[in-house]
Amino acid sequence: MQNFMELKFASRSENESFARVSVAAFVSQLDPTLEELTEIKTVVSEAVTNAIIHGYEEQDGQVSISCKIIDGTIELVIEDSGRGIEDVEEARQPLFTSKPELERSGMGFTIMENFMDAIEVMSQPGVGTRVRLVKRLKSPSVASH
Amino acid sequence: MQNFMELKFASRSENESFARVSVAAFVSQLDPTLEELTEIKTVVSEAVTNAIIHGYEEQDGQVSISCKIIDGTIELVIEDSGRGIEDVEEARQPLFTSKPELERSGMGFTIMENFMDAIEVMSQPGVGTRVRLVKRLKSPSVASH
Amino acid sequence: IGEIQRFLRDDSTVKVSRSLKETARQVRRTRDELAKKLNRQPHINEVAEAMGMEATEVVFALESMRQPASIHETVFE
Ligand SMILES: Nc1ncnc2c1ncn2[C@@H]1O[C@H](COP(=O)(O)OP(=O)(O)O)[C@@H](O)[C@H]1O
Ligand SMILES: Nc1ncnc2c1ncn2[C@@H]1O[C@H](COP(=O)(O)OP(=O)(O)O)[C@@H](O)[C@H]1O
Ligand SMILES: [Mg+2]
Ligand SMILES: [Mg+2]
Repeated sequence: MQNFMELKFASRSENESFARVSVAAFVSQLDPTLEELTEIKTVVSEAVTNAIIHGYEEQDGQVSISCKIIDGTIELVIEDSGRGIEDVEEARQPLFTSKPELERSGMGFTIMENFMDAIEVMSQPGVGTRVRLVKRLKSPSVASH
Repeated sequence: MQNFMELKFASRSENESFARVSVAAFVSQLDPTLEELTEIKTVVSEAVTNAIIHGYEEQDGQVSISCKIIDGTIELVIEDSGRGIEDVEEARQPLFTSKPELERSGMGFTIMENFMDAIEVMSQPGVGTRVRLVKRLKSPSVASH
Repeated sequence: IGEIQRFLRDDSTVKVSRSLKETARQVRRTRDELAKKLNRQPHINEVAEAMGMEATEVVFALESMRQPASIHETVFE
């Protein structure tokens, strides 16, 4: 079973919840557990928020999400054409944030790492950021036996 | 207030529900009534189903939806690069269907017309079909934000 | 058996399809109550506020009412 979708939207904070639910609606064709879906939604929320507040610094821009389902595996790519990240290594450290004034926790990348099976961050200053995330659903769930 | 989103997905019937949720989630920022939301979801269903079963005749293809919000008005464009429609005039007639064997009602375009304020159908045989729909929400938002 | 299963349920075992249907039932109840109280169709934000949920999540839950029951559900209900 293979399926895909792509989503593009204005980098406005009101679109975060729309993006999260859209991805949730798409992956729910795999009938994940509540926990798995919550993890995916949280990850989308973190990556999209990063694109909006760090990538575009709340200026006009476009965020894209692509989602592929290949058998039970979900591949998510969240992209922006914003300011990019100088030092990806450093940015991915737990608690690192370049915007402490916004009361960011610096845990976005750590959460993505924890909830997904694989994460790849590609970024170029002045060009943009691309986060690729992979999650394999554990199936079948205990409840169905 | 202006906002936009774009959606692309595989022409598979399981994506109809995803498309409905995405569009409805996006337009819910305008705080429609549940009735208006149902109308919008129904219209998305009809147009997406047409693209999948008539445009691509259930073969692999890509359906796109774009949604713009300008003040209280919603503009939806649903597109496919499928077989197209020979005679749009005829296709839009109530009860007309080219697939009576599938127990189609022939009421898709009529429903779109009824639930939306404006509809434009552009189609070219062998190239594809583009349905543009506009809806202005009637009831002003009452909930506090 | 239903009792035991309800007891055993937690987020790591309960399927989204089932959980959404439960939420959707509550959304419908809330919608009907609001419609009665306000004497008009409620707006999505009114329902969302009454449920303590985001509007987009209400939309998502409502969609589950439309989908055919999964095999798991048929077996257990
Ligand atoms: N899309 C992005 N564009 C530019 N910078 C980013 C992006 N995503 C993350 N960053 C940088 O990585 C840092 C760490 O991100 P994260 O772990 O989500 O923490 P937080 O968002 O709380 O700062 C951010 O503070 C920011 O400097
Ligand atoms: N996207 C499309 N691509 C090709 N043909 C289409 C498309 N949408 C509609 N049509 C044609 O228009 C007719 C009428 O559509 P509709 O009113 O939705 O009725 P139904 O889908 O029940 O046939 C269809 O039977 C089909 O021939
Ligand atoms: Mg972050
Ligand atoms: Mg139709």
